[in-house]
Amino acid sequence: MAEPQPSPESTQTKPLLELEGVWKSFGGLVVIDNLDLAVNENEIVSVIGPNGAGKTTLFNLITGIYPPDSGAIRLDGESLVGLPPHKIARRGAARTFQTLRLFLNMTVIENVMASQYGQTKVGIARAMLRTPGMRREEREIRARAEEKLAFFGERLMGYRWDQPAYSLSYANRRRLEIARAMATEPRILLLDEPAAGMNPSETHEITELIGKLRDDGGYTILVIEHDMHVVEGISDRVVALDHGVKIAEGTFEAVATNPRVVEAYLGTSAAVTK
Amino acid sequence: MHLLLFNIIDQIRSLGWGGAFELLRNGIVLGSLYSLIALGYTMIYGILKLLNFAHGDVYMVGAFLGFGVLTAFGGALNPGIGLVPLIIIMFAVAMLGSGVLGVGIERFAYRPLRNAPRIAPLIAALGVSFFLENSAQLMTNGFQYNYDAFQLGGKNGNFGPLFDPVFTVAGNPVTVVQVLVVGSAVTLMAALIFLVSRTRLGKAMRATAFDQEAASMMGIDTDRVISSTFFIASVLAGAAGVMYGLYIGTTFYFMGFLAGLKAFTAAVVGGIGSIVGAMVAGVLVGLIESYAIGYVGGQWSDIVVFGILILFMIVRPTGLFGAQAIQKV
Amino acid sequence: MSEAPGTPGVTPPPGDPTESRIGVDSWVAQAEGRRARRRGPARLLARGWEWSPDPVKLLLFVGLASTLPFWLNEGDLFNFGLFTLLYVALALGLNVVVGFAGLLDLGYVAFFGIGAYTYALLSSSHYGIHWPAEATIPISMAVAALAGLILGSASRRLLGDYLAIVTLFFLQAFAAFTNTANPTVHGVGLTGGPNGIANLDPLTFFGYKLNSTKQQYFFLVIVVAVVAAALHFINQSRTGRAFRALREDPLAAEVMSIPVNRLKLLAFVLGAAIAGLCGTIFAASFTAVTAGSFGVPLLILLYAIIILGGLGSIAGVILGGFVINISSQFLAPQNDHPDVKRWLFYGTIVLIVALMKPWYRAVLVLAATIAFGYAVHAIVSATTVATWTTGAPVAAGSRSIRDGIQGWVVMPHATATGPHVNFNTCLYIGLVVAAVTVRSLSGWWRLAALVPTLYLTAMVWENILAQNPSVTALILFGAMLIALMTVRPQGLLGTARVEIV
Amino acid sequence: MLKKVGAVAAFAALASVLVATTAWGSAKAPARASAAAAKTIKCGKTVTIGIAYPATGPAASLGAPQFDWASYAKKRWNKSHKLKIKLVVGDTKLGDSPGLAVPVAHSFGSNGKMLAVVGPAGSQEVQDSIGIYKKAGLVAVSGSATRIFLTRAKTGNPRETPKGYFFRTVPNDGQQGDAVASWIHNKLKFKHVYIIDDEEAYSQGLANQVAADLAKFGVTAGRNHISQQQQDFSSVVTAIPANTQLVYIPWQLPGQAQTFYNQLHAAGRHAKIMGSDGTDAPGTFQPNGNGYVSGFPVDFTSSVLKSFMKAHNHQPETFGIPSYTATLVAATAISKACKAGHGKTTRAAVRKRVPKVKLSAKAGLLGFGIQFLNKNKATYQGPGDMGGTANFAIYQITSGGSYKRVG
Repeated sequence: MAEPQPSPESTQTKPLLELEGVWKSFGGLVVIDNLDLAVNENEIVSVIGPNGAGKTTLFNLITGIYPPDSGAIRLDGESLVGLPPHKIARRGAARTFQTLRLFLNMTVIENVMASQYGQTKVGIARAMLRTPGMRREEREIRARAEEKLAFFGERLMGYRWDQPAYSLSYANRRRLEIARAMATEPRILLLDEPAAGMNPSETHEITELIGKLRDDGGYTILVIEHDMHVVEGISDRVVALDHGVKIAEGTFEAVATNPRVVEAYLGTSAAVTK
Repeated sequence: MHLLLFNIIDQIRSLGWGGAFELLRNGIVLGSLYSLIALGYTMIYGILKLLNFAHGDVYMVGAFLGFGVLTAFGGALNPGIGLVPLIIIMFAVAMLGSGVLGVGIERFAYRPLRNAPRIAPLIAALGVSFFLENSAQLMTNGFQYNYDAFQLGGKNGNFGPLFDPVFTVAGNPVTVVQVLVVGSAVTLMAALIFLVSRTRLGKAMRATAFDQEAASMMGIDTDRVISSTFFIASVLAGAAGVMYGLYIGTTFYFMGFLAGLKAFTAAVVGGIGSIVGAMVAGVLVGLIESYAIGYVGGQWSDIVVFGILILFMIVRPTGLFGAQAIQKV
Repeated sequence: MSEAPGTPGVTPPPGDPTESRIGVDSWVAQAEGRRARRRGPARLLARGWEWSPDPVKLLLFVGLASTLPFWLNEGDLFNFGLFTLLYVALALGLNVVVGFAGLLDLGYVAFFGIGAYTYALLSSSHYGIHWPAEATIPISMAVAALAGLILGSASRRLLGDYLAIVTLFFLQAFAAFTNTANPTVHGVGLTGGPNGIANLDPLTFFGYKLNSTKQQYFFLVIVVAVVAAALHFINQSRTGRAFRALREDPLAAEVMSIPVNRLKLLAFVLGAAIAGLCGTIFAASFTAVTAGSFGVPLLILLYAIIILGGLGSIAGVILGGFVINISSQFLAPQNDHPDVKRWLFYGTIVLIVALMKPWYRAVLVLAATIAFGYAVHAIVSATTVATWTTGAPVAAGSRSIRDGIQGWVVMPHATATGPHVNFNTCLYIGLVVAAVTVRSLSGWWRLAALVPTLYLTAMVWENILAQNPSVTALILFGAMLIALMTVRPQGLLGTARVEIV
Repeated sequence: MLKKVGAVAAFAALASVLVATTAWGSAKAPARASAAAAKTIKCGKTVTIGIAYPATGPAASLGAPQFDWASYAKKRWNKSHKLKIKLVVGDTKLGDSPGLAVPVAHSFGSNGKMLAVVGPAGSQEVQDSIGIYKKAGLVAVSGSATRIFLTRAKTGNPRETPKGYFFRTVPNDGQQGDAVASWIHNKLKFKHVYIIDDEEAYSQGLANQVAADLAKFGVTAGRNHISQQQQDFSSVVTAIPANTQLVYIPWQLPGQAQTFYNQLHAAGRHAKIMGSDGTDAPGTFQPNGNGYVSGFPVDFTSSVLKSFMKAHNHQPETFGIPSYTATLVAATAISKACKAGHGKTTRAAVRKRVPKVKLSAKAGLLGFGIQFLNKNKATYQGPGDMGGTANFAIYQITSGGSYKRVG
C-alpha cells in the first residue's frame, strides 16, 4: 500500500474528507441521520453536541469500525465505505479514543512504533533472519517514533520511552494517543475529546498543541470536544450535532449562539456562551 | 462419504418410528442432565466471566456422594429404609455436599484471583479440575462403582420400581426413572428461573453479573452473591450427578470430563450467560448425540456433535440466546 | 506515603518537593526504585540475567542443555532431556498464539498430531513410503500450517472464549477422527485407529539417520535454539509489536493500521507450523503415533508451562518447560529414585515453613510438628491394635529414615481389611479440610492449626501418596497450578500485566 | 557489535554441536545396544522386575488389577524363595496423552538393575516400545497384549515383534475369536449377532476377528462402537436390530458391560449378551442368566485366588491373573539365570531362559500349564505365544451371578 501522495491543486477545491447523506441506525434507533460533512485540507473542524448526539459514532463510521447503512464517505475523493479499519488508517485517517485505548502494557515508544505497521513492510521471514534491510527499517521506525514524541516537548522524551504506558499520567496518556495516531502518517487526525479529564493548565496546553499540529505538522483535524474554551480556541469551523442531525454549522460564534444549539444543550446556555 | 449417507438412510428406515421415538426419549433424558450441568457453567460465566473447568468434576463428586449415601444405607440390593426417603436423602446430601464444595472452590481457588489477568482463574480452574479428578481416582482406585440402581427396590436382583414403565409410545416404554430425571430437571430449572427473576438474591445476581463494581457500590455484597451463585450452580450439578447414578447405574472418577465438555458446549451454544439458552441447548446437544449414535454410528457421534457445533459457532458466534454485543468505543 | 529518600537510577522529579506526588507520573515512574530490593545471590542472579545480552542467554541454554547427555543415562536423557525439550518447543509455538497474539487456542495439540501423523504416513511401512526428513519436515510443517490456516480463517470472527471453544471442538473432532473414524484409504485405515501407526523410520537427513536418543536430543537442542532465536527476532520486529498491540487491544490495533485478522491467522499458522515440526520429531523419536497422544491432558500441560514461565516470555517458556517436566518426571514412578522423591517432598514443605517470618515461628512450628507426631504415634500404639502402626514406608531409602518414619507417622498395616478400609479416604479428606482451615485462620490460630496439618500431610504422603506415585504427580500438579496462580499469576519470568488503570 | 559477536558465537556453537552429534552417533550407537544386553548384573538378595501398566488415565481401572495381581505374585514368591523380587512400576497411561509406554521403556532400559519386564498391557504399547526393549536387551512378558501379529514370526507384518523379546501369558485374539465364533455358530446356532467395540485397540482387534470368523460361518453381524468414557448406551441399544439374538461386547471395562446389559434389558430387549476376557469379572459383570463371557479358564476354587480376594477386599477381578502368571514367569527365568551364572547374570541370559520356563496349571492359576512355542503354529500362534492347551474358555453366567464353564 503506497503512502498517499499529497495531491496537487485539486485539494484546494475538493474537500479532504467528505460525508454525503450518511445514515446509521442501531436496532431501529437512528444515530446518524442523513449527515453531510466536509473538512478541507489544513482545516480544524470541531464537532459539538450533547451526549448521545452521535459524535463518536461519526468517528466510528469514518474509521470503518461500523459501516454506514447508506451514504458516501470519501477521503481525498476515494470512498472509504466497506474498507476495514486498518486500510482506512493506511489511506490516511487516524484517530484517538474518548476512553483512551492505549496499549497499556507496551512501552511508550513501542506504542508509537506499533502504529507504523501500515507504512512498513518487512515480513516475518526477513525478521527471523534479521536481514540488513530489516534492521534499517527498524531504525527508521524508531527514529520516526522519536520524532513524533518530540512533538510534545519534554513530556514524552528520554527515560519515558522505555516505560510502560500504564505508568503515564492521564494527560500524558492523551498526548501519547495523539502521538500514536500521528505515527500512522495520517492526512486527517480525528481527535475524540482530547481535553477530557484535564485540568485548566493542561487544557490550555492541549489547545495550543492542536494548533501546532495543524501549523507545524500540516495535519487536517476533525475534533470532538465538550470544552467550549478549547472549541473556541482552535476551530476554523464548528459543526453541531443533535440526535444525529446536523443542526448548525459555521464559525464558533455563529454556532454557539444558534438557538437550536442552545436548545439542544437543554437550555444551559451558560455552558455554551461561557 | 456416499456410502455413509446411504447407510444412514438405511438405518433410519430400519429403525422406523419406534426407533425415532426411542432416540428422542434418550436424547431428552440425557439432554436434561447436560442442561443442569450447563446451567452451572453459564451462571458462573455470567457472573465472573470465568469458564469453570472444574464444574464437570463437581458433578462427578455429586454422583459419588449419592453413592456414598446409598452404601451407608446398605446398598441398592438391601436398603435399610424405604425407596422414596432413600432417594430424597441421596439428593439432599449430594446437592448440599456439592454446593459446599463449589463454595469452597470459589473461596480458595478463584476469589484470590479477582483482580488477576483473566487467564489466571482459568488456569486455576484447570488445576482444581485436575485435583478433584485425581483425588477421586486415588479414593476409588480407578474403579467404576455400581449404584445397582436397576435393582433398587427390586426383589431377588430383578429390576426395581424405578424401571417400571410409566407409559409406552409405539411399544417403547418410558420408565419411572426417565420421568424422574426429566421431571426433577424441569422443576429445578423452574425454581432457578424463579430465583433469578423474582427474588432479591436473583436481582443481586443479575446486578453483579452486569457490573460487579457498580453493584458493590450500590450496597450489594458481591462476594456473597458470587458464593451463592457457585452454591446454586454446584447444587444443580450435584443433583445431576445423583440423577445420572440412578439412571445409568454407575459412577466413575473420569465421568466429569466428557459430561462437562458436552455441557460446556451446551452452555456456549445456548449463548453463554443465558439461562434459558443453556437449558434448551443442553437438550439439543443430548438429541444430536442420541440421533448421531442411533443413525450414524457410535464412532462418528462425537465428530457429528462437535462438527455441528463448530459450524454453529462460526455462523452464529453468540449462541442461540446470546445477545449480539455492540462494541463500545 | 512519601517517597523514599535517595532512590537511585531515576532523575529526581522537578518542582516543589512538598507537592503531593501520588499519581503524578514521575512518581509512578519511580515505582521500580522504591520496590524492596533483593539481597545476596538472588540479586546477583537477577542482575546478571537482566544485563546479559540475548545471544549470551541462548548460548547459556545451549551450553547447559548440551552437557545433559554426559551425565544422564539413556532412559533419563529420554525422559528428562528429550521430553523437556519437546515440551519446550511445543510451548514456544503455543506461546506465539497465546502469549504473543493473545488468542486462547485450545486446539493447538491437534496441529502437533497432524504433524506427527503426516510424518508417520510419509516415513513408515504403513503405505510403504519412506521419505527422508529433509522432505517430510517441510511437508509436515506445511500441512499443519495449512490446518492452522483453515481453523484460523474459519474462526477469525470469534474472540476470547468463543475462539477457545471452537478450537477445543476442533481438537476433540481431530481426536475422534484419528481414533475412531479411521477412514480407509488404499485399503488401509488412514490413521490406524486406536492402534496408531508403528515402526516409523528415524529422522534421516541426506542418508544420515538419527538413531540414538543422544542424536535425537542434540537435534532437538538445535531445533529449540533455532526456534527460540527466530521467535525472539519476530518478537522484536514490527510483527511482534503488532502482535502485542493486538493482544492489548484488538480494536485500537486495527484502527492504528494493523491488519488484525491477518495477524491472527499468521499467529495460528506460525504456531501450527512449529507444532507440526514438533510432531515429526515426536513421531520419529517415539517410533510410533497413537491417537491418544494428542489430547486435552497434553494441552493442559503445555498451558501450565507457558503460564508458569510467564506468558509471552521466551526465556520463561523454556524455564517453565524445565520446571514442569522435570518435577513431574521425578514424581513418575518409573524414574526409580526413591530417596529423591521423599526429600523433594519434605524439603519443599520445610522450605515453605522456613519462609515464615519471623524465623522463630518457623522453628516453633517445625519443632511442634515433630513433637506432635511422636505424641500421636505413642498414643495410637498404646491404645489400639498393633496393625495400626506396623505399616512400612514405601521405598524409604536407608534404614534410619525408614525407622524414623515408622516411629513417627501412624501407618496401618497395608491390608485393606477390617477397620482400616476407609482410613485413607478419611485421612485425605481430613487433610484437604485442614489445609482449607489453615488458609482461613490467621495469627497464632493459624500457627496452631498448622502443626496438625503438617503432620496430616506427612501421614497422607506416607500412607497414600507415596503408594500411588502416578496419581500423586497429577494431584500435586493440580495443587501447584492453583497455588501458583494465587501467589504469582504472571508466572515466573512474566511481568505483571496491568489490565485496568 | 556485541550482539553481532554473540550471534556468530551462538551459530558456531550450534554448528559444532551438530558436528559432534554426527561423529558420536555414527561411532557409538550400535555398540551400546548390545552392551546393555550383555552387561553383567549381580543378583544379590533382590532382583528387579519392571511392571509397565496403566496406573493413571482412563484405563487405570484395568491397570489396577494387573498391578494387584503382580504384587500378589511378588508377595507369594518372596515368601517361598531365597532370591527376592522387587517390582519397579512404570505408568504407561494407556489411552491418555501422551502415551507413555515408550518413555517407560527407556527408563526401564536404563535402570541398571532391571532384568525383565512384566507388560506392557496394551498391544499397541507393545508394538510401540518393543524396539526399545530390544535395544536394551530386556524381555517383555505381557499379561494382556493379545493382538495376533505380535507373535507371528516372519510374516512381514509391520506389527510383528522381534523373536525372543516378547512373550505373553494370554491366548491371543485369534484363539479367542475362533473360540467365540465357533461357539456362537456351532453350539448356540445363532444367526443374527451384533458386535459393539469400545474403540480401543484391544476391543477393535477382537471384534474384527470375531466378525471375520462369523462371516465365514455365514452369520450376519451388525457393528457399532462406543467410547470407553461413555456410560449412557440407551441410543446404542436403540440402534440394535430387533431380531438380534446375541450382542457381543469385547470391552475392557466390566462396569460398562454391566451398565450396557441393564440398559439393554430396561429397553425391553431380550438378546443374550456376551463379553470377553476384559469383562470377565464375576463380581461386576452379572447379566442375570442372559450372558456369556469368554475368559481364562480360572480355577475359582483355588486357595490362592480366594486368599487374593480376601486380601484385596474388592470384587474378584480375573483380568489381572495373567499378570500374576507373567510375574512368576519372569521371576522363574531370573532365578534360573542367576543360579546358572552363580549369583551373576545378564539380561540376555534371562531373556533366553524365558521361553524355557514351564509352569503347572496349578501354579499359574490359569486352567492350563505354561509353555512357550518356538515357532508358528496353526493359523494364529507363533513364538512367544503359549502352546499346549492354552485357550479361552466360554462361561455361562447364571442368574445367581456365578460362572459356569460351558465351552
